[in-house]
Amino acid sequence: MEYTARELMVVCAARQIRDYERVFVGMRLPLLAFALARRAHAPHCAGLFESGTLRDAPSAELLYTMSDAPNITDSLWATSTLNVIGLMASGEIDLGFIGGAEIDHYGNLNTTLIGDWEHPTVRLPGSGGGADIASLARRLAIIMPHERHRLRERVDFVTSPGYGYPDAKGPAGSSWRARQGLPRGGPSALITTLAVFTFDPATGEALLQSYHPGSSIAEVQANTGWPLRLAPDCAATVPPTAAELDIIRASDPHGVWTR
Amino acid sequence: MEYTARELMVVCAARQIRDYERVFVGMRLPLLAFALARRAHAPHCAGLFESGTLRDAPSAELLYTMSDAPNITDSLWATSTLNVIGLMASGEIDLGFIGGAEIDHYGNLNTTLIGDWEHPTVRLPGSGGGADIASLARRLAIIMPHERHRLRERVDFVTSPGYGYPDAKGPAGSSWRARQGLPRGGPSALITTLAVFTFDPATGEALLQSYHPGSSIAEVQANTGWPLRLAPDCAATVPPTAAELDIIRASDPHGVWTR
Amino acid sequence: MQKHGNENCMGKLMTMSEAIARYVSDGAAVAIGLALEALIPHAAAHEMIRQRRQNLTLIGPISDILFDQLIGAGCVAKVQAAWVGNVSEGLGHCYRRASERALPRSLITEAHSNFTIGLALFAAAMGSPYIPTRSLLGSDIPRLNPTLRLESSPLDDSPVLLVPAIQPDVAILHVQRCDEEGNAHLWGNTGVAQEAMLAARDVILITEEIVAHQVIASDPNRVPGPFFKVRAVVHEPGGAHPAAVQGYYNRDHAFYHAYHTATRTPEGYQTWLDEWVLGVPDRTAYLAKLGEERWQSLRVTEHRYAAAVDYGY
Amino acid sequence: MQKHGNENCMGKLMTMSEAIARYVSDGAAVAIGLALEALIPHAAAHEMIRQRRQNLTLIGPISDILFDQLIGAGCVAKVQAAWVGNVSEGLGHCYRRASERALPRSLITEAHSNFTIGLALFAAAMGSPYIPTRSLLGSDIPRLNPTLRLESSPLDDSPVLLVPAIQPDVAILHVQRCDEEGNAHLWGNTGVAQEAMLAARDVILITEEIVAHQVIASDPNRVPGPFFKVRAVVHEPGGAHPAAVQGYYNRDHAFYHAYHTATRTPEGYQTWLDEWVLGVPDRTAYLAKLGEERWQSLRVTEHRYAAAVDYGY
Repeated sequence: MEYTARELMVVCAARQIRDYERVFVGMRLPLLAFALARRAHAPHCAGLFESGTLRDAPSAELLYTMSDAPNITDSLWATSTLNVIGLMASGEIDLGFIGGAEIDHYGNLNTTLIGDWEHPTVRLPGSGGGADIASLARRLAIIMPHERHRLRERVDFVTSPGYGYPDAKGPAGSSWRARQGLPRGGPSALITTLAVFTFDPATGEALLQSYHPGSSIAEVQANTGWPLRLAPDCAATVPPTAAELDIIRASDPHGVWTR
Repeated sequence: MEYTARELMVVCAARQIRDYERVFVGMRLPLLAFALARRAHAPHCAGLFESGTLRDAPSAELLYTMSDAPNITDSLWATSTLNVIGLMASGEIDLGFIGGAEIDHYGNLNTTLIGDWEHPTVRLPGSGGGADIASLARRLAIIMPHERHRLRERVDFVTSPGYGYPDAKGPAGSSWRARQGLPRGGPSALITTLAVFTFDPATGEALLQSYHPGSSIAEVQANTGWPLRLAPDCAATVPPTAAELDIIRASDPHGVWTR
Repeated sequence: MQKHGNENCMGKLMTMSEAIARYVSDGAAVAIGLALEALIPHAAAHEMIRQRRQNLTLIGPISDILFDQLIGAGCVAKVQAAWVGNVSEGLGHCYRRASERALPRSLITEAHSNFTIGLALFAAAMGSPYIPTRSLLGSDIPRLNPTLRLESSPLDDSPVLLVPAIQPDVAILHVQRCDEEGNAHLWGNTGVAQEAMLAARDVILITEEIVAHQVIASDPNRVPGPFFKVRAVVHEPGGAHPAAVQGYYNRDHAFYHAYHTATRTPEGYQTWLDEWVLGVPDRTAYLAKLGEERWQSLRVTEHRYAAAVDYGY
Repeated sequence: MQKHGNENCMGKLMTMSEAIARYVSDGAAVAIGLALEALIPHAAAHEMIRQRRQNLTLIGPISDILFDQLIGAGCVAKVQAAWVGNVSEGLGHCYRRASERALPRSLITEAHSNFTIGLALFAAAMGSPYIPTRSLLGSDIPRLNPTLRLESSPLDDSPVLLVPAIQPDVAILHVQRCDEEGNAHLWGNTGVAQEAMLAARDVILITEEIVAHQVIASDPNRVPGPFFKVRAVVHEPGGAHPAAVQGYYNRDHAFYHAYHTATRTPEGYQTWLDEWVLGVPDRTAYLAKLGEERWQSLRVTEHRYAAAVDYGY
């Protein structure tokens, strides 16, 4: 059965969502993943948006931004940005999705600048709510195109903290987050156009969990800026089912985000 | 013309309100004072309530508490307690009214306890929003029955800071408030059943500004727990006008608060 | 691990007796009476008394006789409050007896102002350890309440009062209407109700009406907080009496006066408690005892409807 | 001494041109674009460009091309923001040119997250010097933004990030409706709009409709803040285009795409600016240029009205 890389990424993202979870939903692919999870294996999950919205069902129309009018219509809470991010700060949010321009071996994300801090070669838009989600959600899932210049040994700027870096006080990983004073969390999955990575909280390192059908460990390595470490059960990514693809295509009939 | 001591107190309180001012209104007499000021000399003043309400006109019915339903009906803002007290904290409120069980020579108010802190002889209800109003409003007006045991040289407990006390670092008054870190404010008037006091911000001392018709400096002194200091222009309190009394009696037709 | 909605698969709709039994345990920190003099969950407090809860910590700004009743019944070890008494009458006799003479038991008061209790709940709602304020500087309140900390601002060394976060075990809110999942509409004065709902670990909603999900979803700006924090929904019309519920009924001022008069002595309080709390099994019996005529006299007669709002696209 | 309503005896209702001329001066700190992608006061930004404002500080969470336009026009010296770009398209070309090559002028970015910019405005609204948070610990953002302070909590020595209060000189809010005194109704997503209104010294309201005082007073829970902070009321239907206004019109996604494509080069930006901003005297002319057919295609067709609410007594 035919499907696009982005459709597979939506499926992989949806698999991160467990039933009854509260999910901080971003735009584009994660939003479709929320719709898929709701209609497939997680019918009781709830979606939150930093614009100030809580939904128990995807909006009636495809969204270009989280503040689009259809996303407020029939929502279950329309409130302030502080109130919804505050829920995450107080530990109420299970999973958050974010993207980024660059990610490194330890799941640290950069959406601020490329190059020198004082004289960047590229100025990126910035954190938005990304750094908050990376700091405060119980689990973090990252979605990115898989390109060697994006998956780097070390990012130029840590906008959204992952598992940090080894330092004089100890290793990267959950212990680094604790040293910084972060209350919880850390990346649990990196979903790309070629593969899915999980992370080892003890060392903070990304582990290749699965490579997408048609790709290979060698191709993933060729497009990744750090020497791969494989998860013990590393294997090919389970492809989408026909039912999953039907739901995705119903949510994005013109393929705005998935083609 | 006949009037009660409380009716005169309402008039004295109303005279504290200038046109266009934002006033933190308490219950009972200050609420009637707000109604009087709106209808008399301050038609553009606005009233705020720590329950979370802004009004440009008194409620249609007499209130027993600020959260009574008629006080929300036709109000201009119904919000959180934090938002309205926050306005005062950020310097937006000109005048606040409070009462108290005890007040002293320097305008410090006690609504917490009488006697020993650990074993009080009387436990009073506490601050409510009083300590916030005394801390944060630009001007403070205090309304109390005039009894010698209530107007004391020094209160047992400072719930709502007035002008403090002289200490090693300097005198009472505005300078004491600045030493504490209070952003502004301090008592500008104490209105009792017998008299009106103003305050000297340089020393923090209460000054007898006027004694009510029928009373006298001697009677005020006999009922005041500190040696009186007179304002240069100390005189008899200007009595209510017939128009003022008509407005008060229209607001409290059964004399619930004024008899 | 946090609680999930799936604990509530069986449904959140339950009786007051079930809700208090399940979600208010002995020793719990309970935020209640959060919209100042309105929307006070008196029916919930009466059920706590009937179930003989012990060693509660009560959290709220100005509890208008609800705290006084629970204190008089011996349910309370500590209050974190700005004011405890009877707003239209003055002092709370039970609060006085407990504070002055440890009757029926000793009571700790952690004194706040309305602003600091709101900031403490907001801090918890934001996951912040504390919020600094300039209020109460120079007041003795921070000297009586050791949780409030006088410090210097790291920004300019000026004095600040640090108000630590307060996270209630449970917040009990009275609302006008909600659905069976705990999606609610709250209007009128809200006091610190939203801050408490967002700060608390568990939430119990007491509601005048149960409405369809779609009614709530038609106006998401009226919702105080997320359904997934709500553990129990109790349909209890009249559950706030003698407090007011905007659009439903007015405050019963005479009831507060009668309570003030009746509770001057411990014996008088016990008689009042026997009559209005221990002597009635639930709120339905309470309202029957109050009498149809009196109840009807409190109902809203001057209806004022909000202008239309379109959430369309 | 604070400003009073009496400065506005002459009335707050004025044209956009008057409002910007009076209340947005060169060098002002302006909070604008506060409800994230909705209710963005684009018409106000265009008037600031036409009046050639200089050295502005722009404050807001994610400005969705409004900041990019003002930066490209050379009006801006500093941004205090979580995100600057084009939400549905990606990067903001003018922001890149200013940050990377000081074109048309240099730009300082004080980087925030959506949470910290909200906390900074809330702190000002509460009169608090700062609010501590655990967000952004371990991020490089505090190292790029010197106003954010890493400290230890005096309560337990744990790391905290102190977010200092931000008080805008003026906050510009787009609302659905308000009266001539500045009593407004705002609904849908509010982002940080209320916090900014309460934090700012002055407030300008841009409104889709002017309504009777009584319409606003019928629903006081919908009011974002007090009328007495409002200095100017501008009746500007369509003033948020291409952003959405809940219940009035939807987001014009194609317009954002066209802006993204057109502004890749400085010359392209200038052409776009001449066509859509400098070449039109006001929003009426702008909407005429947009065309009736396109404008109508954005209007709300699926109406969804809020359930009735009674504020009676």
